[in-house]
Amino acid sequence: MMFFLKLIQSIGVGALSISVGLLFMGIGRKITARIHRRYGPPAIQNFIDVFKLFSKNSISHGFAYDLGIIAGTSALLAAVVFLPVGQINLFPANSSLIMILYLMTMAYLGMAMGVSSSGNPNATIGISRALTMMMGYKVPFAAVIFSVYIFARTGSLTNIIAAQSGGLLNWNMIRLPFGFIAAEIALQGMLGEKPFDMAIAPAEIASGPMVEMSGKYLGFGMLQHAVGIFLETGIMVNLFMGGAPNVWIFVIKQFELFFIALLVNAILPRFRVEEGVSFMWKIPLLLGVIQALIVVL
Amino acid sequence: MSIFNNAALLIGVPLLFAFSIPLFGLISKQLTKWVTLLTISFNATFSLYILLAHKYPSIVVMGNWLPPFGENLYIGPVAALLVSLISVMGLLIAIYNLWSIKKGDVTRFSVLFLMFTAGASGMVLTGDIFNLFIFMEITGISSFALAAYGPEKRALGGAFKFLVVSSIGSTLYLLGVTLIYTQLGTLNIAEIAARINQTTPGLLTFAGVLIVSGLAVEAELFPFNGWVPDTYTGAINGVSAALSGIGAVSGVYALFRIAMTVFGKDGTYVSSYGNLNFMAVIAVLATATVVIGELSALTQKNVKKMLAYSSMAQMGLVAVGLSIGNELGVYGGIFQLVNHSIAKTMMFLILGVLVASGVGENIDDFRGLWKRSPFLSLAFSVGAFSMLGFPLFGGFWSKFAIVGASIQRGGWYDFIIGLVLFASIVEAFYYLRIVGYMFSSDSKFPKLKTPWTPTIPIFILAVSIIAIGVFPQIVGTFSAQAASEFTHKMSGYVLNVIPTIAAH
Amino acid sequence: MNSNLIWLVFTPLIGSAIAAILYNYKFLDRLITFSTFAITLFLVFGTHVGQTYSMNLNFMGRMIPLSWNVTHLSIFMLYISIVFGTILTFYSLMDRSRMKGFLLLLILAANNWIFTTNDMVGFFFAWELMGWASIVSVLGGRKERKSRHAALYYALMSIGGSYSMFFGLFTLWRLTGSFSISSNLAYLSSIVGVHPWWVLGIVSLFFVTFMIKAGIFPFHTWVPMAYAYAPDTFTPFLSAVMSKYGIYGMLLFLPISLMEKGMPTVFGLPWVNYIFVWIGVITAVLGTVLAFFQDDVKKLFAYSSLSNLGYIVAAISLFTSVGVTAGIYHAFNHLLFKGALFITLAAVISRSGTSKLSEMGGLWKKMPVTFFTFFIGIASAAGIPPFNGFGSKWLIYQSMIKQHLLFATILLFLASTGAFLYLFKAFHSIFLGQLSHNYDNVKEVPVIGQIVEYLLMFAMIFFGIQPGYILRPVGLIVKSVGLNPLAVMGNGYVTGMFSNVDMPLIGWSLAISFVFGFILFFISAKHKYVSQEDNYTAGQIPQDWGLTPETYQFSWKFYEPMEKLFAPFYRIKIDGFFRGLGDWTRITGSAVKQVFVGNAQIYTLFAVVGLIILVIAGWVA
Amino acid sequence: MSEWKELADYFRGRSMWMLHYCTGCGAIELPPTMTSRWDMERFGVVPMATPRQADILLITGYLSIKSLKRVVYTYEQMSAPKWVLGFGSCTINGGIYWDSYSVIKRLDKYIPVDLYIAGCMPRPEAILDSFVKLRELIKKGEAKGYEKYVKNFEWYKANQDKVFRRTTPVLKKPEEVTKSA
Repeated sequence: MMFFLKLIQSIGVGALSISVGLLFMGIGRKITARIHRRYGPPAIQNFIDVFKLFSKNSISHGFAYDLGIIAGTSALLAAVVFLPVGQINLFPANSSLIMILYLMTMAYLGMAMGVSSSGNPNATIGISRALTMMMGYKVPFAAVIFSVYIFARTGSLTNIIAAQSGGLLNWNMIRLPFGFIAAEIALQGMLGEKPFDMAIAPAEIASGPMVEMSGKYLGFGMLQHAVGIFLETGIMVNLFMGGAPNVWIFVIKQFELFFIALLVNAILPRFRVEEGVSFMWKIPLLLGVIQALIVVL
Repeated sequence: MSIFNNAALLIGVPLLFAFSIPLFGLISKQLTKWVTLLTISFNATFSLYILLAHKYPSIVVMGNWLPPFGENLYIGPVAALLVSLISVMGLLIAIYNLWSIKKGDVTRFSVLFLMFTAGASGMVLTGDIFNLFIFMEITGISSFALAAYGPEKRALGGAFKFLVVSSIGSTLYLLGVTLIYTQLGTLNIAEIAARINQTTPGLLTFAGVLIVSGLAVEAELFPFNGWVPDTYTGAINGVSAALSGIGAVSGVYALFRIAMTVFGKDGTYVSSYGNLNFMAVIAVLATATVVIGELSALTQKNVKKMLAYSSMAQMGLVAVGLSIGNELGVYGGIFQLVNHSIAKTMMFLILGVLVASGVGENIDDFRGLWKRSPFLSLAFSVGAFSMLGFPLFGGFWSKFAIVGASIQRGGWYDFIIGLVLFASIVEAFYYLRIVGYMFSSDSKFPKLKTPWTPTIPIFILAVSIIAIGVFPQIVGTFSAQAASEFTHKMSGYVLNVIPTIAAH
Repeated sequence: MNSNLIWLVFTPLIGSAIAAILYNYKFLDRLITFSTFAITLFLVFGTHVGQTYSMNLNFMGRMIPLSWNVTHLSIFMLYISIVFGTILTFYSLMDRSRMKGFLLLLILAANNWIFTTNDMVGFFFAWELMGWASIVSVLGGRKERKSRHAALYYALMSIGGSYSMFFGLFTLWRLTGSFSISSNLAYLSSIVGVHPWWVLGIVSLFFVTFMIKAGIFPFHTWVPMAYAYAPDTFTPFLSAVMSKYGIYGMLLFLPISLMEKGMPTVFGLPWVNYIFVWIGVITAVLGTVLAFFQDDVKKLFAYSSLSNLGYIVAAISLFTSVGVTAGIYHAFNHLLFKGALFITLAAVISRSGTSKLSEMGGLWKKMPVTFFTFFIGIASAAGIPPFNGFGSKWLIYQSMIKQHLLFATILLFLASTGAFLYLFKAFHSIFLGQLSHNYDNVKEVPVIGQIVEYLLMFAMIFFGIQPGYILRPVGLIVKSVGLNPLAVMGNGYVTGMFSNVDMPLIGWSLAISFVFGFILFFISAKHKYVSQEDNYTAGQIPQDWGLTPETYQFSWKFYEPMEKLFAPFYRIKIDGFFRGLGDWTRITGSAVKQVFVGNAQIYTLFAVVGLIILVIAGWVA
Repeated sequence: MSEWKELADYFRGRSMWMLHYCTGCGAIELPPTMTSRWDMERFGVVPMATPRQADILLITGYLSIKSLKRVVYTYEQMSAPKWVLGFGSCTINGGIYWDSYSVIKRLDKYIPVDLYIAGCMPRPEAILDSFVKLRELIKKGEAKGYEKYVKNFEWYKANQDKVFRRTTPVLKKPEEVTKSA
């Protein structure tokens, strides 16, 4: 009985993450359009796109391709249930942050396996760029995570949220300002927004990993991106903004972070890969390390 | 003191047959090789009987004159072990010679070989420093002649260098002996040992320096070992085997008999009644020998020359072990002597078979030998591994003991053994390179046909290396007794020869 | 039945002798090797903790006691090494590489001896035996010249290491008069407060040996060569089992650090431990950075092994209860996944005939079972839950953060992220992408190989989801070295310092979300399978411009941006130091050789000069 | 089932992803269509990078025989449902290239065109209008060009082959040329 309850709740969280993610993407397009002084598509445009993609025929390059693409979405959905979302915290004893991060890696591995098995070099170049970039943003992010670990004396998101209770001034965002800025920059890379979107450069490598994706495969890719946005901004909210008393406020906080990323995305050009990585290893890492030193000493 | 006069046969029989071999040669030249074989097999059997039936310590008295008045042979644990080693090696090389010596003056070769063995046995057995000189000359002269044997011109050159350096050594030794005789009026080792402190210290030091230098030629210690590479390389392989397996054994024995028994002091590491500590001198010379020998062998492309240098370095290691002077060190040194004798003899014999079958002496000729002759390459690797002191092979235990003894003694021996071990890494490089060549490459040449006669000694030697490696007590028991004899001057040697003598 | 300890050593020796005799009959040789491993496994079932045995070795007329003592650690190591060896030798039954069974059995004998012995003579004997057997095993790889060089290089390092241990053990013997490991360790612990530098010196003599065998930072240079050019079926053993001997040795000596009261501390660690943590971290990062750019797949995974051993060393050097638990746990995990990876590599190399990443590609359609084993292997190696590599990595981070070693932790995280990169590079270049026409006839490995691969897959998932089966014995080990073991609740939990992880829950969560993924996949519009040539090529028809699968495969310079970033790193060459040492020795050798000029007069001069020097020495003295 | 289809068609009409094949001068009309003046994204029309992802193939001008080959390959790589928009008079009757030997005259002889946009050049308004028109056609189920292509594949193939044959080299091999000379 407990199992089914948790199962249904998990499905709910999954559905929520997908819807919020798609909605964010749609609103993002709208906002970007407004910055460009365009009208922009409706906010629910991405729901339409996903439905269309799932109704469209598609081609596949074999079972590894299918499996990889499915794994990309499913592993993220599996990770999202461990994330405390407002008052919904399904597995409070198991919300280890590093575990969630490594579980997300499964999604990247699945996605990378799927698109690479298509045999298109553009896809592999995209993956290679994405992984290189991952090496860039993971390191400053790790520095921040570990400072938070030491600061809060816990590695579980549940407890990190609990440690920030009691008002705005207790948020890690205020207490660990350098760490927050470093994590924000890392988040930009994690979301794959400009200036760190070299993995899906449409003009150079024909949208990179997505080059061979058609129909439902592209649909899965979009779902993965949606859940990814939800998960990554959700982690940030829990880490730095003290979680949220309920889902709505949680989503609003997530949107605040996403909004900053959008603004940066709308006005900046793209880095080259090694520039991106070395930028990540200079400024955010420096900030993260300063933060770590402050925490340790 | 027990008297065991029959032991004189160990010298007498080979000498007798050596002089009568020309008679056999009149009948058939090939017969002489069999006579040699039979004579040495008598020696081997008899010496093994002495060793295994524990007929020692005992002395052989010439003409019922008890020492110190008469000449005597002394059969202690060291002598029993080493004479067995010499005879067995001689036997195995004689078996090999049945196959290898076909052309040339076979009769003369047989005479020389028997004399060589007899001389070496005599050096080990004698209890008299002048007789030691005589046996040294017998060994030396026969070995120059042996080294010059063979069709190749380089043999003559090598033998000549040996002759020159060795003559200097003998002269120096004889001078030293004379000095001691003028002081003490006796030539008996036991008596000299007991009364050594009655001499003038300065003169004694000089005599000691002369004797050590003279014997270092035979023991292949630097800088008295210039002859080694050329002579070993020049001689035919059977002779090289005999030189390293027999000649070097007797040389090292003589050196340490004088240094430890004559000049040694019971219960100390000091070996001098003059000013110079001969053990320390020998240790320095030995370390230099090891390092120079291994480094010189490193870049050799000629395997025989490499073995010659390695032989020199191994003798240095033996000397390092013996010069440590504690019981474990002497144990290790003697054990190492046995191991080196077995392994180096085997490797020279293998080289002989290979050269005779058309494989060259160069390291490149060893490529893919594993495919051509599995037996010979396995045996060669066994020898190499024993040299390097890998476990399951004999060399492990002796190296283990030597290193242990050095560190047990401590002090500057830590430094010496550090140098020696560094040299061992160099040694590992060149031996393992050969092993790598043998095992990793394929050869386009056809399989070798190994004749069975030389296979017998090689097989026996290879098996004995592994047997010693697995059951070290085969040699260990005897080397322990030998170590005890060497390290206890009075109770181990002097009192066994002359029970009545008073310790001074 | 205490004598089965001695049979643990003798059974493989006897098996080895038989196998050596039957060496020419390759299958029989392998069969005997496998059955000896299986028999030894049965013998291990009969051993239990606390078992002792002793016999006397007649050495220099004196008796040296050889003693055996089974501890929790030794029985754990015995189990994991022999079980893995059994699987590997079963796999090698169908293998055609030039692995020599009798040498593997010699290593097994040494393996059992090392793990159970309580005297340093036996330890040293076994260590040397293992050393030379593995050196000879490395000979006979596919590339003969290179494997010869690799074996020589490995041999020199290994022998150097042995001599260092030689020194150490005899120094201990001089101090205590005993060869017993346990009493010597007790002695060291007792004097560490008084003479810390002495203890440090002696222990570092041993540690040099262990570091060389495990391939830790300054002594790592032999690892890539030996791993890459050893026979393909021997490399799994080399990487999975033999690198752990060094870890085992370190674990023996590390408890001394508990007593180092006199030592200054850094972050609550004795500074020696602190240095070792950094050595581990440097090894981890170095292995990762060097692994990015390898084109030889075995070399790539050799560097990966290096990196993982760095993790283990960093963790056990902390010598806290989490650290030691994490280190041993990671040693097990590394054994399992790296063994699996190298076995699949052996399969791939034997089928494709090349170990160059740039020559492979697209093999997943041809070798699906191998492909999945490799996939799970790299998922484990990257530390993805619920596969087996996650728990230990996670614990290692926690143990490091617990000591506030932030930079070290960040660098370890960098190494872990980097691991994901090079693992994917290997994965892509071997299995994904375009299949070259050279490999059109490649088949899956034979049934024996597939059985082994299924077994390894199962093990990697099982021990990932049920870590309790490993953590419990590891807890006993931790307790036996005098630390508090981690609490183990149930088989599925990993209990850390900062949070817990419920592995089966992750498994369930993944399984259910995959079910949803598949449902969505199958109810949505249909898909059709197309050939690998049917790719987006910007409108060009591939056949028209002479495109071949090889030219359309992206595997050369996979991480070029990284290469630019790490270019300054490559100027530092540790390898160069050892090579320089070797060259220097060689030059000295050539020079020294000139002493023997081959001229009788000069030799006479030598003798005379020697005499004069001795006379002067006597005079002066 | 048909409700599902209708729903799907509704969404397809509102999310049309476009691959533009820019050959002639018409490509210059696309940037204003995409950017703030006319903003085609409000109709759910987005430019895509590869034929795998796209629903609409927009041919903006004349097609030489060589480029026709690429267009056909690209069209075949797109997955159904897919639509073709012919842009400008070049795709209808060759336009100013009406007598060129190397340019095709009518696109719908080679691939099925769902909608032509007449004019030389058609302005961005015309393009937007065609999107709205196509959306209606899709909703009504009348834009079935991709089905027509499958049904009449032999006819299309024959037409394509007829012009492709003209791209085979006419010159002889160099050694034959020198021999005749």
